Amino acid sequence: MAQSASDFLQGPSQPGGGPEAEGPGVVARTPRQLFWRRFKEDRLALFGGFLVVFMITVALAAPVVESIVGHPYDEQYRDIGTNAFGSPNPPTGSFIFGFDDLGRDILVRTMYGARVSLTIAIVATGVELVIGVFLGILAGFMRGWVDTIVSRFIDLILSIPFLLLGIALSVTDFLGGGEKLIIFIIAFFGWPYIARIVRGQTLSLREAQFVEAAYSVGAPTRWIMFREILPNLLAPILIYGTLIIPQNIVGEAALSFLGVGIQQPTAAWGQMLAAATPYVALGKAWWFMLYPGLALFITVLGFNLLGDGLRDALDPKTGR
Amino acid sequence: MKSSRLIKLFALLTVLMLVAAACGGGGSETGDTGDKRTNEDVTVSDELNPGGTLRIAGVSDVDYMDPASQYYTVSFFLSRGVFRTLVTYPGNVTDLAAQNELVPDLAESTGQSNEDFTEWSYTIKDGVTYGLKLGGEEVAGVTGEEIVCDDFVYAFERIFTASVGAGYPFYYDIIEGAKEFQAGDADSISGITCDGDKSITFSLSEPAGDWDFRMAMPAASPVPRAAAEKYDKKEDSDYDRHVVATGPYYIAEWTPGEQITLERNEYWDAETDEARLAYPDTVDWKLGFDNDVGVQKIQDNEYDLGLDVSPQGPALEEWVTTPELNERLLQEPSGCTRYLFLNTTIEPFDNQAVREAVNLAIDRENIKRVFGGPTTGPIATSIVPPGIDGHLPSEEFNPFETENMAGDMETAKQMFQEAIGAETWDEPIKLIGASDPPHDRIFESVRSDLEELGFTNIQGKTPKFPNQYTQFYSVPSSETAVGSSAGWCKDYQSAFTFLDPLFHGDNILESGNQNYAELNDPEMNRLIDEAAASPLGEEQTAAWEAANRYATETGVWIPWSWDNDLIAYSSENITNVYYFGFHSQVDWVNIAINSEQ
Amino acid sequence: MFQYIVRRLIWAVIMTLLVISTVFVIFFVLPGGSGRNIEGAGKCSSPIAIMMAGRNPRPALVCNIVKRLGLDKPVYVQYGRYVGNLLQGDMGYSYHSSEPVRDAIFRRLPATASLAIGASFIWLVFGVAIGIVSALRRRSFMDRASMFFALVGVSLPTFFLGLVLVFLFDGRLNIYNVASYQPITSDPVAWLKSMWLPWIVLAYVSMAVYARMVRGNLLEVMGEDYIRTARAKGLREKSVTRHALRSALTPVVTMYGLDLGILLGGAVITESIFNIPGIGSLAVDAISNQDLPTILGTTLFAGVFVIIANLVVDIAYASLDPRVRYS
Amino acid sequence: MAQEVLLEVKDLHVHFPTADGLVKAVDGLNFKVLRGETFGIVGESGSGKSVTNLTALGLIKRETAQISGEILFKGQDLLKLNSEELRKVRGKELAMIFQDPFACLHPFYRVGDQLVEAILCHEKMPKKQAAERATDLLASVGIPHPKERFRDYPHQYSGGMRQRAMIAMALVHNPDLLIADEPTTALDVTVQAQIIELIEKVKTEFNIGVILITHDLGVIADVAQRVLVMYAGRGAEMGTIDEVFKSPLHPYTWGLLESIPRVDSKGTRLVPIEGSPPSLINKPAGCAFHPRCPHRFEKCDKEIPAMQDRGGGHPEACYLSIEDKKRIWAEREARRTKAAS
Repeated sequence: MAQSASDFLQGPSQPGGGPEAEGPGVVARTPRQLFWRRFKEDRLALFGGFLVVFMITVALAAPVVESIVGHPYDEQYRDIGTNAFGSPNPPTGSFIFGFDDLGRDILVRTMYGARVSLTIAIVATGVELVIGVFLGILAGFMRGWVDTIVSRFIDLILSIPFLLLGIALSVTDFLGGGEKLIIFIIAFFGWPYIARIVRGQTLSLREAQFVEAAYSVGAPTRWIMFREILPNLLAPILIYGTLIIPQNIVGEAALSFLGVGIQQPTAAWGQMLAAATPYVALGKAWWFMLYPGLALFITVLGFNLLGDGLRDALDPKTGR
Repeated sequence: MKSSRLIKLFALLTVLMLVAAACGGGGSETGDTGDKRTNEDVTVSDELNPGGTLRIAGVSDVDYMDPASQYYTVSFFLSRGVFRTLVTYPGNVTDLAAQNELVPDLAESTGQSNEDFTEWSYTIKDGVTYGLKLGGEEVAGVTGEEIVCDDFVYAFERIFTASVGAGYPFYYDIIEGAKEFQAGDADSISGITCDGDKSITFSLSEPAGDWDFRMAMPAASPVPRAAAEKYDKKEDSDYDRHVVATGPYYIAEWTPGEQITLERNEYWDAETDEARLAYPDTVDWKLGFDNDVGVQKIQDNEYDLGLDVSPQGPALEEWVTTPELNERLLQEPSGCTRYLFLNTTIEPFDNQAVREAVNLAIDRENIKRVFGGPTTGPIATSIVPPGIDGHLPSEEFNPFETENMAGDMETAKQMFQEAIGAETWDEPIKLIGASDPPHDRIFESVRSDLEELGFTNIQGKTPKFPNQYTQFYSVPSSETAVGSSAGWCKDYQSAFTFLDPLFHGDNILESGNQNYAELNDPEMNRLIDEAAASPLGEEQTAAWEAANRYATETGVWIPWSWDNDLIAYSSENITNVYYFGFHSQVDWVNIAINSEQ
Repeated sequence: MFQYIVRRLIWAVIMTLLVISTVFVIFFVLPGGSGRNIEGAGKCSSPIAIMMAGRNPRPALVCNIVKRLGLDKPVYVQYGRYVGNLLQGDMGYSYHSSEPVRDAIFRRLPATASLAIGASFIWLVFGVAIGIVSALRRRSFMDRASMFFALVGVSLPTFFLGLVLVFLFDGRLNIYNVASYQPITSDPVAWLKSMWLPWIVLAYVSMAVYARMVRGNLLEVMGEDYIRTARAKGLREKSVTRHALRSALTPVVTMYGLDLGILLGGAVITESIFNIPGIGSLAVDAISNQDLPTILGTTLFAGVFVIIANLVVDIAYASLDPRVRYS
Repeated sequence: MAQEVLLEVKDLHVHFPTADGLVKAVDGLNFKVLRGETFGIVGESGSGKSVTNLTALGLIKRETAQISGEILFKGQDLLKLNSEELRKVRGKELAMIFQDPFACLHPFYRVGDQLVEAILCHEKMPKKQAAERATDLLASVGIPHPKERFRDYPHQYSGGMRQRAMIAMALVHNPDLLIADEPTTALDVTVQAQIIELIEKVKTEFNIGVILITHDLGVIADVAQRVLVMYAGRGAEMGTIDEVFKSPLHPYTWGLLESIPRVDSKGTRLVPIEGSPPSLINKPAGCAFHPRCPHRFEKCDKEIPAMQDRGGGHPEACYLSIEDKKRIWAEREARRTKAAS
């Protein structure tokens, strides 16, 4: 954990001026160097980064492993996959993660599940960031009726129960259903969080001197918004971007768990967990539930650690 | 926080979970169903002590309380104890064949018919009266009054009144004058005549050897004009909420979708009813259960009987492989066939060779296994299920035989490619299944077989059960090419109830159609009409067998299961539990509650 | 103060209307919405009516239902009729069980309420306690262990945690039964025995969030000048902590109010795993049965709870933090 | 003037171990404060002036900081006291007020209640009586309508008002020594004067000692009797106002004096001190100021110059001979006034 002088004082750091001199000689450092120095020290954040990279490689390596192991993700191994009652068989031989309830290889399906989760989460987060940042800056900067409308719209969406309306939407074939609809649902209910944060930041940035300076120079509002304010929002955008991704991953998994997310035969973690549910209460087929669940947990933990690390490195105000 | 310590801690957590999990037993390999419990293991008695409450766990509610509108096994189940009919199925009879020998109920004896079965007459017993209406109030001029011939006249008039929306009028439109009455050209049905209050005669426009069976259906139960007329006058009759009981129980309380409570009907005289012993005082029927939760409640003896709740998937495996539970699982052929169907009006399924190829390609053994394995009943090889005359056992007739019915993809592919003159079929075809387990897995199994066969553009949809019927299968305009979650159960023991509605060309309707394959084959229609008209006995059976053979060879169906009914009950709480063919359930009116419950 | 509340109430009404419109759009406007007729399947062929016609929907019966429910009328008429009835407290009848929606929801409210209140109590008490202890004893083992516990909590999706615990407690150890929910009125002991696990599952994730937030707030507050002044005054460490808690825990009140409000609308996933007949599972069934009035009823119910929660939280915050007067 | 010695700091060292190394915030400090005297401590930020006083008050966590030397307060070494004994002294005999009035009062409690709490901290008395006492105190520090203002919250007070409330809170138990850490920095000029005047009034009225910490030489010149100039955790020069301001003997003091605008020396050019404050971890060897000192010579970077009177009349820590000191200061003053004309 990055130490700061204030750790020792029972009060705020030395009044009148910045914290006591940093390290060997007061050498000016660019924010990026400062960020990297703090981030490098934060082992938990590095561990998070490692988990995320591991999951991305898992997603990319899915077809490779599929060919090595020789089990296509939707191939039903009917003779060895399920027992006489149709229950999935435990791991044996080259099926190291065991079978699902249709005799398919869980290792390969879990890896393909990573693809679905990561693509949907990252694309949905991207869409959320674009809408959220744009409306956030608009509301924060223009204030007046624009701000009221956007804020009230944000309150509206935040008061609608995400899962209920998500399921209702996914039963229609709006946008042709499938992945596009799932991304729309997650993004539609997600952008208000980022919009609210960006609006808050823009409200405070708006008062900053450099904005007034740009104004006095006669820069058009569009320029101020996107050339002056936006660059200063990179830190919060990066932080909350990384923190929203895990929420979206869980969101997609929740929709699949309730049977309305990604449809078969594409593999998705939530869908696999839902299929494993009947066996769980009877203490059977632990592998069917454990591996997709662990994969989901590892991915979400990775992004959370990464997000926390970024937040501490980028704005160290909050002591760890 | 040293991350190395974190990783150790994290690894420990996973190992802990694996150890706790791994020590459990895996799935059993054999799935043998050696010592299953059937009616032979049941000894019935009619001197058990009455009293107590029968607690039933169910999923779906009745479709209607009005006996005329009902057309659902769950509703027939209820009617057995609430509405009596002229003739009915015997009580306390465990032999399935013997259960088909109808006994008199409200009538003195079973139907007396002329030799060509076009006239049937009955005399109504004395001392059979109406009880309380739904909710427990008395109906002036009805409750306590004797059942008379006019009540049956009105009952059949109702069946042909639009506002009532009868469930199966096609069984009774052969009564003379019925069609005219339905069309409004006559103000009564000429074919039904009363001779005084107690004797009634039906004259039919065509012979019907199985008329008594049709009289044993709930729609044929008497309905007093005084109780129902004012409701039937409405645009959409709601007599449904005010039905008057004639059986040993009346409907004390009904919260749709949640709860039905039946109480003893004092106006019912046990002497006049040889089919129903009615041991319990009340029946507490809880609806809306999730299937697995219901099964768990029965396993824990919190509930006594599972109506449309039965062990499936992993729970079935547990019940069958655990001796104490296996003893409480009644298994009998249900007279139902589950099948895939191919719509003959949609290319390429209009081509007989393509249909035959699909019959060979589908892995019925895997569908059966995913459905729950051999316990759920044998793999079907033809249309008519066992227990119904016209049935052809697999050893005798199996036109699309493959090694343990797991499909023969090579020959199927060859036939398919010859038939369509191409490597694959790239046009889109609609495959409609259902989402509730195990139907979702059946859907996936069928989809992968069809893809392997050569269909490259399958558009799949899995609506929630039973929407696949109402929104797709029975709506021709939905252009459902292949249906993977279809099933049909006999109404009564004759093959007519199978082949006529499902294979006869005349029965293809614009909506509410049951002939999903929309097969309109003149030879098929001729065979069905001929069998229907043939007299009961050897001749009729041979005719139905021929029709069954022909229907199977058309390949429009890929039957994959002759279902066993799996009735889970609490042997600790109830006895005298035997399988009752007519309802594909147990005969609840003759169940007794153990005293120490 | 009164003027502020009136403004908030007016806004609540507008929000309710907007929520209704969203559901109507999904049902009647979007392609594939089940309020609309199936393309090319004739006049009265809306899936809702077909479904209600039971096992063999004859055209006459289906059209009859379409007329009775007014499904053939233009959308805005149906919208007007629904809102009109709503004003008199009538939420319409369920298409699936033709029972008043209001009764169905209130019958299931105790289950959702017991789940929501029980779980929120646990995560509030434990979350805040862990947050405080780990903030006061920073860098101690307790701090690192609880923060790891919190990190895992934030990253564990409820349904995976639920499945693992059900597997261990019900599947293997048989000390919990997933099918054992009993309302508190009928059998409090069985109720408790059926609720402790769903409480833990639902509470664990939020407990982690609260612990991290309280810890962060407390650390930040401990660094404030007025805490140093309190020490300089010669206050005992106990009362100095009390000072810090007073300002660190205020945001927790608002967060708790909002979370509880959202939860009272039904915890869809936990209710489905533990078979608790709450509003959440009622809503999910309603959606798969395309039961429009019940969907509207449950969504509105959830939305109203959130709006009420917002209002209560704002008022509570104003009374807790003197700087925030009713602007 | 044989006044009583209130506070005596002997060879005080306060070091903080950090990931980057040992921060030697206070590195051998010695000074005395007498009753009835305003003792000024001056220095750039990061010179250790606040840490010294916070250590005295026990506001530095002893477990993590390395503290050595003695801080005698009325003969008693505060460093030897355990935290409970120290707590009894804090706020009662030794009080402190801080720089940023906006953040010094608890936002959620009424000002009056915070005062009452300070009273009840060391004296047992019924709440009503404490409330009256608090109201009188508010009046004594010049807050109008004290009864109403008693019930107000801090955000309803202006900056100056709040600083007055802080002073009232410090005087609750008529402490013997009041430490004022940059009391006026956050206030605008007009209010500054009032606060300084109030501190003076309080000092004479209660006959207490005052330590005034600031980087504003102007304030020191007006109010303080004696002053200590600090640099990089050590004393550079100490003496009466006249000695230090009229005949400064340390190059750092010269630089300080030259970098502040003087009302009386109109038109003089300001000469900033080159370079920036040294790192407290790897301090320059010998005299810490030598890298920035234009007059350094080979001796300066060897040993740390002790703080002693080298003939200039008051103690300072610079190896230059007394003659050189006087000569160089005279030249710099001449050059400065000539450049301005």
